[in-house]
Amino acid sequence: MLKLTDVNAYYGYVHALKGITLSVPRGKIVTLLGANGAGKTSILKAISGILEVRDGHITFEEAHLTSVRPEHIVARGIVQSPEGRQIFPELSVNENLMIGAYTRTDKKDIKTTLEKVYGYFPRLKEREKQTAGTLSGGEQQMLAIGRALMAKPKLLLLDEPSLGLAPLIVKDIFHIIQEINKSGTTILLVEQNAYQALAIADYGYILETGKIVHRGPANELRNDEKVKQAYLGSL
Amino acid sequence: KKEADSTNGDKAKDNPATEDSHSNQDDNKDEEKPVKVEYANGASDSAIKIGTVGVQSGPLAFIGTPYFAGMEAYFNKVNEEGGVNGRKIELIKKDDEFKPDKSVQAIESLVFDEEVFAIVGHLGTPGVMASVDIVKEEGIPSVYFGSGAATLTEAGENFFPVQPNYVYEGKLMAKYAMDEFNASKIAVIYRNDDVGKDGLDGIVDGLKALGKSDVLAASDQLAYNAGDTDFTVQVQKAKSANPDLLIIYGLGGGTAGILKEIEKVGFNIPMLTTYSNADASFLAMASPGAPNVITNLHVMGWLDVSEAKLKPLNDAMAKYFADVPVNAYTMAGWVAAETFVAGVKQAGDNLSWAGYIDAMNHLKFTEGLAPEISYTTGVREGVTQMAISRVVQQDDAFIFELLTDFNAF
Amino acid sequence: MKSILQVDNLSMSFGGLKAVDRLSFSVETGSIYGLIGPNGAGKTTVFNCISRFYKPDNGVMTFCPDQQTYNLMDYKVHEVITIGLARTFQNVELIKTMTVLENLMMGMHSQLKCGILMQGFHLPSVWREEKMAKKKAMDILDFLGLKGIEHQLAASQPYGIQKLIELGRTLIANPKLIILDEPAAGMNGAETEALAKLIKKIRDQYGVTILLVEHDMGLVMEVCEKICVISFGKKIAEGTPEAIQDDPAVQEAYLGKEDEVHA
Amino acid sequence: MHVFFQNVIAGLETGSLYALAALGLVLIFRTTDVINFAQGEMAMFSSFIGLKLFTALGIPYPLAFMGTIIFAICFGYLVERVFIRPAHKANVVSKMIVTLGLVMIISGLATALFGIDSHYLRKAITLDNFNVGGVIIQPNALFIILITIAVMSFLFYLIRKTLFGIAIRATAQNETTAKLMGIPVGKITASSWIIATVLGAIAGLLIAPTTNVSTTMMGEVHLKSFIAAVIGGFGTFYGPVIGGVLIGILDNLVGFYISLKWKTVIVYALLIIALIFKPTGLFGKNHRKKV
Amino acid sequence: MGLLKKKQVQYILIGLVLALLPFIFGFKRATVTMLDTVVIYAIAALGFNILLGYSGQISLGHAAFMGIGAYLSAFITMELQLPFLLAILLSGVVPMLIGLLLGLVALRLEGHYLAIATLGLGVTIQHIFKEWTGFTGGFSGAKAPYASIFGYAFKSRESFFVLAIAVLVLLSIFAYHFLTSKAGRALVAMRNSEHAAKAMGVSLFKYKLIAFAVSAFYAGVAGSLYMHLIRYSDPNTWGIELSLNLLGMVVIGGLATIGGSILGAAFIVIIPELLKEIPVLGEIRSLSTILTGVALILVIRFMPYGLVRVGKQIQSKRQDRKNKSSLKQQISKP
Ligand SMILES: Nc1ncnc2c1ncn2[C@@H]1O[C@H](COP(=O)(O)OP(=O)(O)OP(=O)(O)O)[C@@H](O)[C@H]1O
Ligand SMILES: Nc1ncnc2c1ncn2[C@@H]1O[C@H](COP(=O)(O)OP(=O)(O)OP(=O)(O)O)[C@@H](O)[C@H]1O
Ligand SMILES: [Mg+2]
Ligand SMILES: [Mg+2]
Repeated sequence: MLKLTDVNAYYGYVHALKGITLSVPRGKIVTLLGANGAGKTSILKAISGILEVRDGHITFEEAHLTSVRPEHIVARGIVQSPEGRQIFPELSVNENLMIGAYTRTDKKDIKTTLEKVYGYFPRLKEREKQTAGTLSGGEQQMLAIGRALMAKPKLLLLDEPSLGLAPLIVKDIFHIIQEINKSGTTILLVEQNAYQALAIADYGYILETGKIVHRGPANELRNDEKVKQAYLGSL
Repeated sequence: KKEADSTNGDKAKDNPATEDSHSNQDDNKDEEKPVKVEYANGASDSAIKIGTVGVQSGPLAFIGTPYFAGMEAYFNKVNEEGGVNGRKIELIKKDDEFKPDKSVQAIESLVFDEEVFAIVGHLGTPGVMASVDIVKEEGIPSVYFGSGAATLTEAGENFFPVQPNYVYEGKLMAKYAMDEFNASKIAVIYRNDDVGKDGLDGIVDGLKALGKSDVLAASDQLAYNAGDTDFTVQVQKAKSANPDLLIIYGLGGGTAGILKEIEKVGFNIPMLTTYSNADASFLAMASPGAPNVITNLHVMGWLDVSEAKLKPLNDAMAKYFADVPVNAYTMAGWVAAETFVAGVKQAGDNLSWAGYIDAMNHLKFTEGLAPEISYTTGVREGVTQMAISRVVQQDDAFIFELLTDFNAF
Repeated sequence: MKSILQVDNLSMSFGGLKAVDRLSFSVETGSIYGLIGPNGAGKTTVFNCISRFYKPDNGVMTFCPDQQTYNLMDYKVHEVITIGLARTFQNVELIKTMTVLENLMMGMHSQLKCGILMQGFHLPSVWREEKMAKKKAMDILDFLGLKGIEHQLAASQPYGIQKLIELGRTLIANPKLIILDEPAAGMNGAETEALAKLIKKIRDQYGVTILLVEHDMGLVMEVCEKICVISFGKKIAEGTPEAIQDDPAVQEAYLGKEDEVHA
Repeated sequence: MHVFFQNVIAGLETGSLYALAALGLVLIFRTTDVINFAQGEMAMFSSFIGLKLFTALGIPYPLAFMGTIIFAICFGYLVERVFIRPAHKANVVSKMIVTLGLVMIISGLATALFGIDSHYLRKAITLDNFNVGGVIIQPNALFIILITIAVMSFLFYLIRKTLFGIAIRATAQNETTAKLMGIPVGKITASSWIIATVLGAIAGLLIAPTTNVSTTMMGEVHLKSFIAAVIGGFGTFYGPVIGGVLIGILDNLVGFYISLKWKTVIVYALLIIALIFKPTGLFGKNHRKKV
Repeated sequence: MGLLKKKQVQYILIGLVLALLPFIFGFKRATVTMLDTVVIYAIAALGFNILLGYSGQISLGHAAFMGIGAYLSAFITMELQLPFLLAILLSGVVPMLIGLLLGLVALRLEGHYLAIATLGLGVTIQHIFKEWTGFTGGFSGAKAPYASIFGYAFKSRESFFVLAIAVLVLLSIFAYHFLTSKAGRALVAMRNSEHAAKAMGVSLFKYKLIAFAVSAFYAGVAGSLYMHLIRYSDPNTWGIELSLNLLGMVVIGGLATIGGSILGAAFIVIIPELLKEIPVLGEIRSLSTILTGVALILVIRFMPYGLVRVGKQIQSKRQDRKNKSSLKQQISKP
């Protein structure tokens, strides 16, 4: 469904992505793992069109994405919940969610999704009118995920969705991801919580300083001793 | 006193400009040749180079543009007719954006780099004030100021102000208020800046000189700020003072706004305003908003704006600057040019600075738009005679009709 | 042992919402103390009260480093660091346009004593001070294992490194108590392990007390000697990691009941 | 007493004009965080178009009014495309400098095209004044006040209640994320520039009978509209309107009862003091970033 | 050689070279006067850059501080007959004190609220210049003598240029040291994140006041120099237009750089004059205004980080291209 071929990207002098090739098959969950600064976020940024791809190309459903504008990429069905939440601090919770559904037109359908999101995160429903900037860290994270869900995307990009969430909710999050996936959404998941990510993913890639160093079915990676030692930790 | 025409080397020493080494470098050579005319900077057998400075860009360009056009139109006309004594007039124009520092630079550039013969029609009080010292030090003739600053009458022998200053006009207004309007109570709405404040000072001074200080109470001196759009307070206050004459000492836009407000509240008394508003384009702008009360309006005038007198100006403007309005500023520029040229004619071939200044000291110019322009040694009053016109309706249009003779205070 | 921080009856509400509700706890000098609880429980709010960003509605907060006793309410935000209390932020707050080194030197701000004019004229005392600050910053970078990136922009560092820089910035200020808001967020398992070691090392080597908020139970259980659990602004449990882990109330509100936290 | 009311009514009218001018300013600020210094100049340019349509081409006033609005739509779009969008990566202060450059370009163009004269333009409503117990009320003034309220309500609805409005606010807060959510940031910005330009044109046409149409017609109004926006607060649309009206009325009352010479100083001083007590304007909410 | 690496030595050398230019090239007098004003505005812009570029606080009323400096200098030298050196010092100090007041306002107001409030304040002070005729001479303006130090009067434009450059170099060195030590870091921290700054012990109260005070000092000194160059001051000079020009100078030149302030001042003063000098343009009405506007916009468009950073910008562009070509090679190899 999504293919990256030999993608290179820079931040000024920093060569952040060095020839990334990966693919996300339709209907699957694919996870990207790697240390801090490995380039996971940069891959998502490149897919969404906010990081310029200098070389190589990205295709989505056989169509080129490189040099398509970010808002058109969303319109094609790729949405992300960005790193660092990036909610709109001065909008209310509800308005933030409505923005998530910006590209959709069917009012009734939007309403159903909204109910669903509120179902996943009852806390958001409680705080419907609260200014998003005053939410607690975890609440903002829920909002960021919920906002992405509102778009009802074909491909959902999640950048560290469990960041700052309490253990109880983390568990929920992974359930929710699976549930969304079952309802037909393909998912590209970036996570630090590697065990859990690999537990729900079909396929995994491991990055190191801008390059893919391991790839394989999730359960294989999970049991790979080298991978375990270097990235998963023992805690 | 006609020796002035045959200036020799010695005479040129009296020229203040001699101190300035570059203007008379070839003194000695000239002395050898007997009756050779000593030219100052910028003057030659075939041309006279002069400079002017004024605002050409920014919010005040509406003053400088027609002003320069009026001046240039006159010079174009003169040049087309063969120049003055065969000398073409070259005008170098500088934009100072109405800023003193740029004005100083412009004057320096004219005096030291272009080495012009004279400054003509330097426009704008701040620029004039900032460069007065330089001009005085150099001794270069400076004819006509687009400024009503009263201090210029005492600036020095090489300065020739023409336009009546606002204080003087104010005094004359006071006199007319007594003589023509028999006013027993006056209210003044004035623009709160150099123009209006000087005008108000003049009115107060004039009334005092006439022993009539009591007709204008301090509380009836009503300021408005340049750019104001709401004149309710001023008009309400003026109305409640119940005067028999209202003097509006303001420029076009503000005056028009005040007239509209007066029209709105139906405040029907005679009004007198400054010569700055004595032009047709002011009427065109102000009359549609105040068609009823505008016929109560009288303007001061220092120029003879009868059709016959204006014809050369109108013709020249139509010919050279068809898209620039003919208004009080155009006329001012025109008069500046007229006055300078009158001085050149008077000086004949004696185009040293001393020669020109001396000629100006004997000037009595009456053919121009202004009734009479004359100077004598030590006297730099400029025009001192003004008349009142009244706005009257003629068919669908409003025009000025001369009401009095030209009088001095 | 004497407690370095004593919070009594702290309350803070936003509109109708009670974010912190009559909360009391105390942190022993030299310990590593954990504050945990569900999202929106009020942990960050407590930190903001302690570091004086918020003015609590009610309550007393006493800070007792060494022999002195300070009532925190008497101090303004920027003064708190001068009495030995430094913090990090939940959403990293580094100075983006500064280099890593300069960011660390910011932590020295209140220790540098030269006046404005002295700085403008660059008197010798100024450059001595600056040199000293630079050296200290380099030492800390070394300690954190960050040497080599000192002249890079802080903003271009990956999230995890930024968290470390922020930690370094508190360390350089010679604090007696550091409060850390989710230091492990955004780190992977291996990095979290390293962080756990680092936190202990900081406590031991620098002799500071550490109060932290964290959702990564691995880290919390590993480093904290005592833990306070809050929910809806109220304390629901306090004790050793083991006790907390087994507390049914905590399991229900926070950890989840059925299985272990991690696989 | 009727003098008092006369002053208040006039203040209300002038204040509404400030408010109208301020609303366009606030809209652009809300979308792009930029103070548009060229708002006044753009209004001036549109007014000249209105004037030309009405006087030179002899088109009936209501049609000329409509024509001006159509021009403003194109004008706003053009300005956004040619000047604002290319600078979208620059920081906010730089964008403000772009609008300063625009001031020069537009005023220069206006001078070149329309000359430096002032021109009379008729009022929108030319019915006779009525006299209520000595207080003279112009139907045109009522019209201005009504239009102001209508525009304000329209903007309020647009920004608060429509998805477009939410998108405008989202764009202002974080452009990159807005794009990530599929908001066509370019279109949103262009639309708000268009709306703001139209508002400017309306303000210009309504102010013209008071200030006359000239290259400098908006100078003071523009300044006051800034102050009105700030006093009322950028956060709402009724704030700037009340701010504008407040300035209009205060100006007259201070002028009448205290001092004409010092009224500017007094009014500004009062307003700055008010700001010190209400730092985000009288009706602004204080959104502080949570730590 | 190490000496040359020191910023203060570089500033002094550059200053020396600049100060000699008029003597070497024998510029026309009007040109030197213009350069004098460039230096004066550069001083004001430098102060303004400390405020806007470093501390992130905005003021749209800064011309008023220049005005206060100018009038004060006139008053001290003309009315009180005190020496120029004292005048220029006091012309810095008094605006500085008033700047403190503005700093207090800034403590309460943020962003555009501060911008417009200071705009209002600027208008107010300008209005006071108009009305307080006893001090300012009102619309007739104030006059001042030539600057003179220990009996030497800076009458010629060239000598004044030396004086102005000396002041500029002095203030640049001060600014450089000030900005590269603790205070500078505190200002930048405050601009980036008030929260972080506070948590690190930066008193916003203190540093906002400092930022306003220092920038007002620079503005006042610039005003004083203006007064002794032009020797005339009228209230209209110190209005919004000048304040906005200062803003333009620091943005065009480069925010948060010392050199940028100077380049920006040169740009804003010289470009319009150059455009006016092009004979064809000067004749077409207001074309120079239009082109100045276009120039402003083009600079922002193509040099978003200011004139002073153009070098770096080109360098990184080149680097970009290099990256690309080396990549191509890499890719084409296997
Ligand atoms: N805005 C930026 N400017 C310069 N360099 C950047 C920028 N953003 C990221 N980088 C660099 O690009 C590289 C990849 O960063 P990226 O954010 O993609 O990593 P990541 O794998 O998502 O890390 P993390 O786990 O910390 O989120 C890092 O070396 C980082 O320093
Ligand atoms: N300024 C505010 N206005 C309104 N509500 C607020 C404000 N600040 C915090 N809250 C609310 O108070 C509650 C406590 O917030 P706090 O940030 O302290 O939670 P937390 O325990 O740190 O949660 P997390 O683990 O998710 O960071 C939250 O529900 C939040 O929405
Ligand atoms: Mg990342
Ligand atoms: Mg928190």
